[in-house]
Amino acid sequence: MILLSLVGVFFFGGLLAWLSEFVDVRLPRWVAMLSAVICAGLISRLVFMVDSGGVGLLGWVDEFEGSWIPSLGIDFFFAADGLTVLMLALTVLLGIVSIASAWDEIKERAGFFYFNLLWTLAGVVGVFTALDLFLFFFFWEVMLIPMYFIIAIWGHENRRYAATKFFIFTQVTGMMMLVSLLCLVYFHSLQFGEFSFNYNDLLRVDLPKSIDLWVMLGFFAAFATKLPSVPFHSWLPDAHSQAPTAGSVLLAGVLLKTGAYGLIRFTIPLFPQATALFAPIAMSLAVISILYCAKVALAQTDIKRLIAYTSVSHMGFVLLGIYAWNELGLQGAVMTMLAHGLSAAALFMLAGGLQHRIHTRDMREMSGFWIVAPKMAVVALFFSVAALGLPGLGNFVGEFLALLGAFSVSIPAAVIAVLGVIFASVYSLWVMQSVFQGPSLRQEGKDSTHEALLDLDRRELFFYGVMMIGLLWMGLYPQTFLDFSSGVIEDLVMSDDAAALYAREFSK
Amino acid sequence: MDTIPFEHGLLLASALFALGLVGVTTRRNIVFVLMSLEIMLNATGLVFVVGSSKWGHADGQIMFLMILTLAAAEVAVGLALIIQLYRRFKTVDIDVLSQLKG
Amino acid sequence: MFESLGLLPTFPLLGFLTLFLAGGFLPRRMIGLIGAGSIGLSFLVALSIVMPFLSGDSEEVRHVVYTWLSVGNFESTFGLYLDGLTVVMILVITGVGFLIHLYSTGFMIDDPSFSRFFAIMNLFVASMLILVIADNLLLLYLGWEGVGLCSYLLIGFWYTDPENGYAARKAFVTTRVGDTSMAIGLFLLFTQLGTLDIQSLLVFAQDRWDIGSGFAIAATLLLLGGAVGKSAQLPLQTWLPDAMAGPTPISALIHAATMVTAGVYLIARMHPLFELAPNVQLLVALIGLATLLIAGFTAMTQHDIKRILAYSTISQIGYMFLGLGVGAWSASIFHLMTHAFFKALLFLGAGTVILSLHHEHDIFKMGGKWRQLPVAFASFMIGSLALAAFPFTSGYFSKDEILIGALAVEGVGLWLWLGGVVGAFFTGIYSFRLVFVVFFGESRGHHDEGEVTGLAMALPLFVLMVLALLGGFIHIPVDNVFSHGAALGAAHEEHSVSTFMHAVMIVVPLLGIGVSYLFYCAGVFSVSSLMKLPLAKTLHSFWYSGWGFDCLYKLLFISPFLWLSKVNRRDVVDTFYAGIVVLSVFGNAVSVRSQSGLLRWYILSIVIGIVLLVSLGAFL
Amino acid sequence: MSFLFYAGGAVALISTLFVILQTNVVHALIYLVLSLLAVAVVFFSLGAPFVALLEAIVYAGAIMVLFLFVVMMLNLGQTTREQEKAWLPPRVWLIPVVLATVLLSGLLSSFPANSIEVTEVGVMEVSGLLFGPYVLAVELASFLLLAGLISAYHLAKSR
Repeated sequence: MILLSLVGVFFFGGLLAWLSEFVDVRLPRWVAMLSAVICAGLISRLVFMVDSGGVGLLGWVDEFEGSWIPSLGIDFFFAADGLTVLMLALTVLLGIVSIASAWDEIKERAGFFYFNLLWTLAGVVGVFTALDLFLFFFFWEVMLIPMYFIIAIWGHENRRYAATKFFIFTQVTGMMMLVSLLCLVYFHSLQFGEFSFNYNDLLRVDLPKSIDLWVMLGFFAAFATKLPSVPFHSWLPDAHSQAPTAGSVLLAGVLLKTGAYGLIRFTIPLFPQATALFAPIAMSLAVISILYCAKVALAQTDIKRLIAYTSVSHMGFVLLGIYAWNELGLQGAVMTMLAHGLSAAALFMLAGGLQHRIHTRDMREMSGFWIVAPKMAVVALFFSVAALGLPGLGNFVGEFLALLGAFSVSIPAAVIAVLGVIFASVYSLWVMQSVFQGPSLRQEGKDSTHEALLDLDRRELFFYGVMMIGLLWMGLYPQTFLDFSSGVIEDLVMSDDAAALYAREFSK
Repeated sequence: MDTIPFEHGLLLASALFALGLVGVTTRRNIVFVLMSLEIMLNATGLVFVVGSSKWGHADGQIMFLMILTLAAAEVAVGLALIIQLYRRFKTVDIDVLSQLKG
Repeated sequence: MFESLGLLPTFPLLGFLTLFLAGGFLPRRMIGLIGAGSIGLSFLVALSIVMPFLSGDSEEVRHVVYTWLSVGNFESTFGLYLDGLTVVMILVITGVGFLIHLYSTGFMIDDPSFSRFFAIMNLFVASMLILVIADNLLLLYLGWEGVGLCSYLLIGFWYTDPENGYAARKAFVTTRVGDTSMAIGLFLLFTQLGTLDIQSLLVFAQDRWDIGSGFAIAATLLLLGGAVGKSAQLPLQTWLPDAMAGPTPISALIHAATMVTAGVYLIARMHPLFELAPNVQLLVALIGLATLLIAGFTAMTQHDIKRILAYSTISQIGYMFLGLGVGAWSASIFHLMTHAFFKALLFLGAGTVILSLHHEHDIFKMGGKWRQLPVAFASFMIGSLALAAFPFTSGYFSKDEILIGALAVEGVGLWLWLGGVVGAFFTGIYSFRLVFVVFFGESRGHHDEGEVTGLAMALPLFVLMVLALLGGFIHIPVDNVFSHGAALGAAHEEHSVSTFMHAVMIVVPLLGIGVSYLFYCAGVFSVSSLMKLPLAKTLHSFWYSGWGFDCLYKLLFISPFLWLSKVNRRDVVDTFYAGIVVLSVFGNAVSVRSQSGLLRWYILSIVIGIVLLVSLGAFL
Repeated sequence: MSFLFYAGGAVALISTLFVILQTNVVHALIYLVLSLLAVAVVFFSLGAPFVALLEAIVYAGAIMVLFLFVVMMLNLGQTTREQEKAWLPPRVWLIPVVLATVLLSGLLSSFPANSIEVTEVGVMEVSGLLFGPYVLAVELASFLLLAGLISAYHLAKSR
């Protein structure tokens, strides 16, 4: 029931936020915040339910099943296990953060903005919890459309282009997934005599070898686009650089993770054989993502674009860890997702904060902000070094485990991917240098626009502080988080003959 | 009662239909176009009647009646349109009436 | 008692947190107190741990604070480990660290970012302590990267100058290259041996791998990569001279006494592994030798007082690597300790000089300062004597041990020894060149300034002077750690070292000092007349540029990399999708033209469609 | 009866050809009426007297008269004839004729060779079906006519 009410709170909260605009313009943000906080409360209940056991591939912590279209085997089937709970917690935390980041920034049509924000969150929660694949697909689309509006209405100068690009990329690959999904259901009806979209049922489907790979690729395309991985990544820099801060935070922090979640939950368990065949290609894609996007990031002058490319680079580690398909790799992928969710969200908030203050994202026009805004500089430094994978912070744990997992299946992949860490240090420090260090333009009297640069206020400091503590926690005592997903991942790795297949595949 | 080859009936209908088609595609005068359309409709009606007498059923004739009704309605609306267009553009040239293009 | 091992890094960490969160609100005196005091407390803790350790039977101690990471069969703890090697390291870090912190309270007092300085310094000491007391490689890696970060932050401490930022990034990225190699080494060790716990790892390795096995060679090479990066050895040495952009106490603490010796510590810590790969061990020796010679030559040509010291640091760490490579483990660690004493002394002395002369770095603008700057003179005199291995100073004992260890190696041993001796000759030249140019002869500027000194700055100098002079008589408790290696070395020592060689090792540095005297003090020879020879001039500029490594790397890595990132700024993948867009826009333009509004055209196209369909049905 | 069929068919084809070749609208209309009447004869020869009559009355009578009225209203005189000639150079015939020939040959090749035993299907059978199973279609047809009526009135109304 909790899962359904989570989705419900976001759905109705969104509607209420929209309506409340007509009462008072400042009301929607309070409504939005309230719904997010209620959801946080609901999730904390889920967290305790995980603690009391019941974590496993098919042993859900909490589930809800209701009939929808029985003749086609479509149900309202929501379920959560440890992995889901982690993702939900990240979603709600970043939801609150994004609402906070929009607090002063969004003045125009605020009601509709928070409506879209909450519906995006509802979609994401749905994606993380739906285990009826039709329902999953529904939420996959629900997540997309409000995000389109957020970018297209409240974005920056080139917003239409970015929003449309985002929409088309996600939509086209989403359709590919739909085709694959229907194919899967069709084969289920051939083999078991009835239609079913239920995850548990579809797990048993045995696809003919000739089409197995193609059906899997449909799912992979959708998830790899969301993740994103080279060569499906090019929507992301545009979407990120044009989206308002809250949009960037949600995109980087949460939406990208739905892709990785989809790979872990659906692609690999549903198509173990095809995945085993495909894994070398996926790992190569991951390695290319890591290096290529790190390289492209270096050449950017738009700070948000730069961070967007680094996101792609970091999500490459997630892909690498997932396709290593062992416990280390998967745990690494999950940790990277969580840590990157926080660090990238914070970096986008910082970039958004800078843009809000000085009205540019061009790093060539920034310099020496440390003197003017020391708190901001320290916060930026923290998240930059988190992004470059400093041990003791969450990103390191994730990347280390993912690489360690990858190393045990493919040494070349891991060794080349590690080079990405060097690039990460180059671009992270480059950002620090060009924005916060160097001579202060204000002191030299060259520039008057930077007069307006104010340091972080208390509200901002609070939210950055929360995220910093989160990253430190993940870096210094990651066991808290690893324990949540360990049961699920153990079962995933054990349950399939995939592991054996992998070993054979890679021994060639 | 004697026999008529089935295909001859169909041939007649097809030939009429093809003639109507030629008319529709060549003429620029909208009245001729409408007339050619009538020829084509009539040809299809003929096919139904041929079929009806082939199998000795009345259903084909019913279909012809339906086509007849359709033709009547179509002609009424079509002619009304022609009148209106002529009033507006003072021409019956369909090539002039190309405001529909995007 | 040994549970307090965890307290060691705790105090500096608390100091860091206090200064980080409240630094802006505290008065300077308080900041200095917290900053230096936390290290002092840590030193006391270290003493309290070491005393029972030394008085007891010197057994290793382990203390697991908590499990850090446990996934599947991978487990890494926040586990602390104490043995003789660690004891030396923690005493050096906290002891020398405390002295340098104390010195900094005087040195940095006028800096606007006083609290930031101490916050990062404390964080550095905490990381460094974690590095040396870690019981597993992952935790060691945490400390390893932590010190790298602090080094970055402190080199770029005066961030308004982009040059400093560049130097800081260069240092971080260069060492990161080494760190990455080390990380791969960690992966390899874990996948092969199933653990990262250092002690069990070493036992497993000795059990499972033969001497000279491929895995051992690969693993040691990768670890060596990390060590070379951190310790500024060939080929990753270029960052250290630039790192002198930071405040001078940083150079003393991080870039002379502690962090740069982390590579030496790592190899010494993993020495059983290196013994399994004799070829790699020889490579370590060769790297050390090459580095010490190259850096020695370069140091002779530099003008900047701190860069001379930086190259001398590289050179001295080269000696340590040489020692490690020849299996003289304890000699290397001994040299690490004495080097920490005399090099910290030299740097702090240089700090006094620089501060007194209003941030003057060029030694040729000083001259005859011994009267003006007596304390600095004394520190330089003593430090340089130790550095040049003047008999019975601390440096003499440690360097001697290393060179004797080199002789013990069969085959190339004599050549290694010879190289080391030549290096010692140049050490004598460049160290006293510095002393003679700065403190003797004519004054070439800055006539009026007096020495800036206070108790906080003078006291550490005096303590370090004593240590640099007498540090050679300290016996370091590492025999248990390197027991079998030491036994081997002792066996060789008996027959291979003759009195003649001892004499050579004493005389050669003195010769170097003498040559330096003739050139720079007595004026018997003159550099400028030497420079008239074209060969000498070319050599000089070649050495001055640090043997062209910077240019080489710029040509090989940096320029191609920059070019590569420039060439694809717009992300070539996107052009593919842009191509699709162009194609569909073109298709749109074409199909729009077909929508002419001409009714007959529409009819005709419908007819064509019908005809096609019918003929398909009829003829196929 | 087969004579009637072939004679009617020939007349229908020839007069239809004249319809599409004519340049004078009124002449064309007369040929069309002739064509329709010929088709009515064909219907009769096929044993469908009821639809033959309807063809003559409704099609050739009512609908064509409607055409005639409209043509008269438009008052397309001599200028229009000249224009028609100008609009119909020989080349415009080429593509339609080719297409129509292809279509015709396509249709021809698919005809089954079969013969019709002509039996009369009279008014009784037709109306029996019309008011039996097809009553809904009749209702729909009446709706269609009503709609046609209203829209024709609306469209032709002068503003």
